[in-house]
Amino acid sequence: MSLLYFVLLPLLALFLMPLYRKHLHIISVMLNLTLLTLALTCTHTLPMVERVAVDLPFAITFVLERASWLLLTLFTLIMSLVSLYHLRYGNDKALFVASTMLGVGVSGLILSHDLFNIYIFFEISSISAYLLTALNQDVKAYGGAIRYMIVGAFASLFLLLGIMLIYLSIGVLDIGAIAERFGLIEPRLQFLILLSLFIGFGIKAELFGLNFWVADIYQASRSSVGSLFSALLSKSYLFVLFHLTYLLHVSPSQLFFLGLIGALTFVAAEFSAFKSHESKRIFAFSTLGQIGIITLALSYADAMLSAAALMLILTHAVAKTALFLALDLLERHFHSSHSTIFARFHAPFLMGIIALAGLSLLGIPPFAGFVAKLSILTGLASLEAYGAVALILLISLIEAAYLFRLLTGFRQGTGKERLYVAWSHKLLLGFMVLLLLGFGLMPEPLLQLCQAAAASMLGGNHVPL
Amino acid sequence: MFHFEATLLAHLFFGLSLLVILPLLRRRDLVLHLLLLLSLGILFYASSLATLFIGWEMMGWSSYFILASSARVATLQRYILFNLGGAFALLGAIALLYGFMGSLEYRDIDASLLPPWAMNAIALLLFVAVFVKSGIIGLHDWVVDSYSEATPLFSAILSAILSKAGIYLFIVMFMVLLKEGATEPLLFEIMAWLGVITSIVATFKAISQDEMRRLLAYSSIAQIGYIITILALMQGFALEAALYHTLIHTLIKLLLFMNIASIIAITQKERFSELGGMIYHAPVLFLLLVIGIIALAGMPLLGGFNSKFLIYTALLEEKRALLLGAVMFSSASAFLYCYKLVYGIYLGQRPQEASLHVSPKSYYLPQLLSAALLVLLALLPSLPVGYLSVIGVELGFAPLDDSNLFILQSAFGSFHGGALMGAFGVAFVALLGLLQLAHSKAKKVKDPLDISYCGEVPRSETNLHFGYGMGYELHRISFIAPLLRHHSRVLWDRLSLIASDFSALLSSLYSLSAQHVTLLALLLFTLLLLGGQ
Amino acid sequence: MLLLDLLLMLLIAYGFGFLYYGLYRNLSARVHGRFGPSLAQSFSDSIKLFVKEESTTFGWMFYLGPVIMASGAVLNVLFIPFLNQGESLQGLSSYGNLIVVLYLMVLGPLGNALGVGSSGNPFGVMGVTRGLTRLLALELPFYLAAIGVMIDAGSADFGIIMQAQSTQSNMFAHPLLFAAAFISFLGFMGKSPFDVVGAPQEVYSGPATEFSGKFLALLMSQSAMFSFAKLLLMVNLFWGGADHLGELVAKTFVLFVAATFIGSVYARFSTVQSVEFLIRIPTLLGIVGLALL
Amino acid sequence: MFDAFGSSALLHQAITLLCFIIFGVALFGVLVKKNLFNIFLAFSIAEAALFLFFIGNHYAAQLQAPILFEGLSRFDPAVMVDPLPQAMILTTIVIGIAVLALALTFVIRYYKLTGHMRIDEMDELGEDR
Repeated sequence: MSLLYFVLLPLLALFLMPLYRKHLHIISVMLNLTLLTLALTCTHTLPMVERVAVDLPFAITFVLERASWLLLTLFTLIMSLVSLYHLRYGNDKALFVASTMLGVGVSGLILSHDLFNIYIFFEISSISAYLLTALNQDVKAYGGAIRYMIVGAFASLFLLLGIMLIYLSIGVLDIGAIAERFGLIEPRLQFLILLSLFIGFGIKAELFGLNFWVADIYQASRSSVGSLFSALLSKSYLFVLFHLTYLLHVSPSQLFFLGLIGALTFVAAEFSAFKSHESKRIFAFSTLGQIGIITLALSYADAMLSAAALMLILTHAVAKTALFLALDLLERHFHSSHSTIFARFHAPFLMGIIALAGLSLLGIPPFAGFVAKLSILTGLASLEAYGAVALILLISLIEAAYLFRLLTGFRQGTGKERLYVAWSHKLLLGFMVLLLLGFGLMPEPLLQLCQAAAASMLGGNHVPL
Repeated sequence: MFHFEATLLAHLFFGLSLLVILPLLRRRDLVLHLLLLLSLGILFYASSLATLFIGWEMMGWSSYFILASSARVATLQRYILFNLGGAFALLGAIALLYGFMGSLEYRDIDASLLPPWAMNAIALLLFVAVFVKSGIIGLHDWVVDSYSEATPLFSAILSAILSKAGIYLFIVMFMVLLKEGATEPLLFEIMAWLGVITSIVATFKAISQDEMRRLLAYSSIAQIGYIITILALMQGFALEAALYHTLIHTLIKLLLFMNIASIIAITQKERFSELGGMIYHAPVLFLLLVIGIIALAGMPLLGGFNSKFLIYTALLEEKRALLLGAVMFSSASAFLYCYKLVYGIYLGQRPQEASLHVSPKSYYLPQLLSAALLVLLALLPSLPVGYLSVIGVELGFAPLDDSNLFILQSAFGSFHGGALMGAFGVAFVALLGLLQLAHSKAKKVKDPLDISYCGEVPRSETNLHFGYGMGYELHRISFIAPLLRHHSRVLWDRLSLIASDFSALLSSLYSLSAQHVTLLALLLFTLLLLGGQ
Repeated sequence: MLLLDLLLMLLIAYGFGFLYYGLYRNLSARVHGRFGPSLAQSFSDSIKLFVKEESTTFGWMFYLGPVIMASGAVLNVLFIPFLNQGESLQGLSSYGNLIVVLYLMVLGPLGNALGVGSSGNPFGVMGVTRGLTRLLALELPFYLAAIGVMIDAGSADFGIIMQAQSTQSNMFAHPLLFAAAFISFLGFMGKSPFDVVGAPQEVYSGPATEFSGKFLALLMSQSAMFSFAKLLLMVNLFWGGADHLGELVAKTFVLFVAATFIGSVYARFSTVQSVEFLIRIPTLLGIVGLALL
Repeated sequence: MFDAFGSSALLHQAITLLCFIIFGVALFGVLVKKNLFNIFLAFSIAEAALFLFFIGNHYAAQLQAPILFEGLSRFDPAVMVDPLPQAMILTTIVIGIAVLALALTFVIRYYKLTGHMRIDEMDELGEDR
């Protein structure tokens, strides 16, 4: 079992495209399910280290520990769900290429233990994200993709600058080695490096001050793509950002700054969504809000809170995917994603799915989102961060206001169209909601996984060279 | 200690109300109603704060979705936001408690470990949760609209059952879990006065309503105001009084809302101004409503007096004279809306045009059941006392004496329900007999318009039902008018306006062009570089 | 024995009620410089009305209204003890208490209001509405005074309340409370300045509008008994009750004359005025009285 | 050619200064230019400036190019320049070209659909669109 499979198998599938160009949707499902299975089989062999070395400086190191395993499993799961969702819509070459590449990119990002490799996977995932944005091939799509590229190119400039400065000052790129020697760098340069990395990852991880592009991009892309962005892309960058943060032992004041940024992200996003009438933008803002909470929680570098944040990443990813896929169904039917479409259809199952996933997103019991939120709140309270508790609770009300405004449409209005939802889609969406309900009612196993992951993330998993 | 949850309130709410109403429901909402039932179960049988909260929130959202089929969007927004606001306050309190206890299980909570500031903060947060759910004045906006816009049957559930959740929460948190906590007594003092002020203001508001269910909604707020006041005493006998009143109020509101549901089904009308004179079309409903309002007014001869009596004597025992005066004032003012309710619907002249339908027979069952229980409780006022005392005893309070079921005992006196009923019955029958046996014969008028009308004869188009506007003159009384003129809604609307302005400002950031976004990022970089050194 | 006692109480209340009614009409006439009717005028009126050939009714609720009202008055008489000691003339007071009586006092009027409402006459309801609106304010000072008395005695039981006054009656021990209660009492007795409810100059006849014949007779009789019950209540609460029947008559008479004289010289308040007055002056007295307790 | 600088430190400082001037100019272009093509071109310049900065700072006048031939059979830091930056930059250039190509494709498609390629006229996204 090699970690390289997570990168090589998708790439192989891409190279062999000409062989099965008519069955890409099926191949995509098979590929993602295979990767999910592979990820699940890794459970008992953690942590895993994989080194492909020509000579020492040229080594490519992949590491899979508890935290990255959790995310990898999540990513492959979401990829599988999304590809299963697209099964009904037949062959789509552009989607296959872009999404498979995105899978490579995000898996590589969390597996890489080498800053330059991280940069490469950063770029791969970015390029595939640009492609995904442009998938609809209309003015909105291209406009969005161009915006995205401008911001993305800017981000990669700063990431590159940071990496270059690190190599110039200590001559290593392996994360473990950097962690050991980072203290040797002159403090001012240290700060510059951290700042460059922060700008680079922060833009992609959609943190406040750097995230003003996000709503437009979600609006420009398909709803089903939105699920990938929100569940995979931003989370992988966020993970790398905090992985580095913990490894480089940043100062408490810098952690505090990150927490502040997280809180700002949360507040700004929830308030922005309050007036929005474009459902994709609303979901984008809600994603930003959750990222804000996750950032806030992770910034405390506390085992319990980090576990809670990981839990939130998981539950949010599943809930958001369900919501975006359901929205995709609506968008395909109405050719619009304005929030009024929620009042224009009648499909009890779909409405139920949207309502329940929305409740989980809001952190309302008995869904898994509640467990995550409760853990975050109790974690914050046990660190005596009562201000943060109050903030999260207060601003969650704003979140509730706009989410429930969407849901209200279900029981209101007249002249609704009956919307046909295929049984396969029902099965898929139902599975996601069951997942949320199941982990909401029996959160213990998932919480334990998250705790183990948080411990490994905070423990600073140096890989001996 | 903790099988408390499984006793009175659970039995009461499950056994009595929901099961009576459930068979009546439209099929498509059945799942949601079952969820609501389930959430109550979770709430009552919880053994940890997390489970309690799950029940609390499920109750909120399942009722929201039931409500959503009939209410306006603004009402729904208000409903869910107030409810979630309360729920999040509860969540804040739970998080705070966890910060000190490290566990959410009931058995692990020891409030004596809490420093005073934390205990007070928790108490305040819990107050918010309790007050929102109970519709304490200022936080009551959601109650009235949702009661009046729900389907008639769901109004009954909302008022009879869900409105009591706040009381349950208070008892569980303050009297069971946080009993040892060093809560500032001033907080309870404020709570007591808030409760009674709520009941006074709500009573006046109720009197000036023109819609039946809005009147009853304000009445519910007022009744729960008493319960809040009495609970704030934090005494065993007060707890029993509060629980007794909860029981009575549940019965009354079930009866009244079902009665009104019947009327709405018959006439398709909601306002007093469009109703009137129903007594001779629906005499049984009239009698049931009369039983309801007499109990609601707290008069002897029906169960409503029992709990009022316990409340008053509890306040007397604590020597809270002014508080008691205010409660009695509010209670006396309630006569006005009680009469308005019965007059506006059943008495006076019947408006011309209306066509009548038939009320579903199934609506009668809960009404008859409640009415029968109210009469039974009047006869045997101590019947539920033993049951109520169980809770108090579990919490370490002395039980009330219920050796004679006819007599309701309290430290400030007692009364004999049977004697009251008997005396009234004998007097009533004797006087009725006297009247019947009189030489004089009663002659029924042929035309209902044959009334003394300043020497004139009113015509059919003359508006003779203007009595429905009773209570309007309260607007002319200097110290009541401001209460009726001002609405806390203005405050909340302004708050939401501020939020949406802020929202517009922030969301404009998210529509910036890519260049501006990069410029901002660069600025952030520069600022941090210069400032962060 | 008890039954005999009860009948005696009713008889006393009935007799003295009509006697006082006649006296009231006489006394107020003298104050106004008129002669007034004979003492028995009201009583003979009621008998005359009762034996009339026909009385109009609007339906069964209209019929029951006066019956409920009269039952309420009877209950009031039975649940207030006439004497502060001994076994006789105690009625059913041991089965009730002050709070019960305070609420029983509203029961009758409510039953009557139902009857009035069912007649469909808007003026009747106007009177009822005025009465209820005035009641808001009327009860408040009385309740405050009653609360003071109950807290002072430590019980709501009439016997204990009267016993507690054996050294000094509440009238002198708590003059402010008494003043508050007395002003309310004027209203309860339907005296000026609080008599807007049934005033013919204001409302076309008020709550009694449609009642005629035997119904009106029943209403008159219960009104007489009810007035006596109210006097009784005041005597018991603030004047230590009565040791024997003679004392009872004397005390109620004094109270009655005072109320009549005051009522005869005051102009009438409108509904709004009476509510505002009652909430300001007597309520304030009551609150101060409670604070001094 | 750079022998005139004598020591590497001076050379590196000069290169750093020059590169950041170019970088600044490029960023200026990114932020100010309205034509989409110019903007992406500016990004390329900025990248190039970074490449120069990185490679230039690893250049040492006395050392050889890290190419294995004529007796050089292994990487020896004492003899040759650190080879890693060069490998990195090569990779980065490839990525940069790929991104640029993609960007220009999008710009062309966008131009075909809307008839303009000015960033200040892009208004297809936002509330109520």
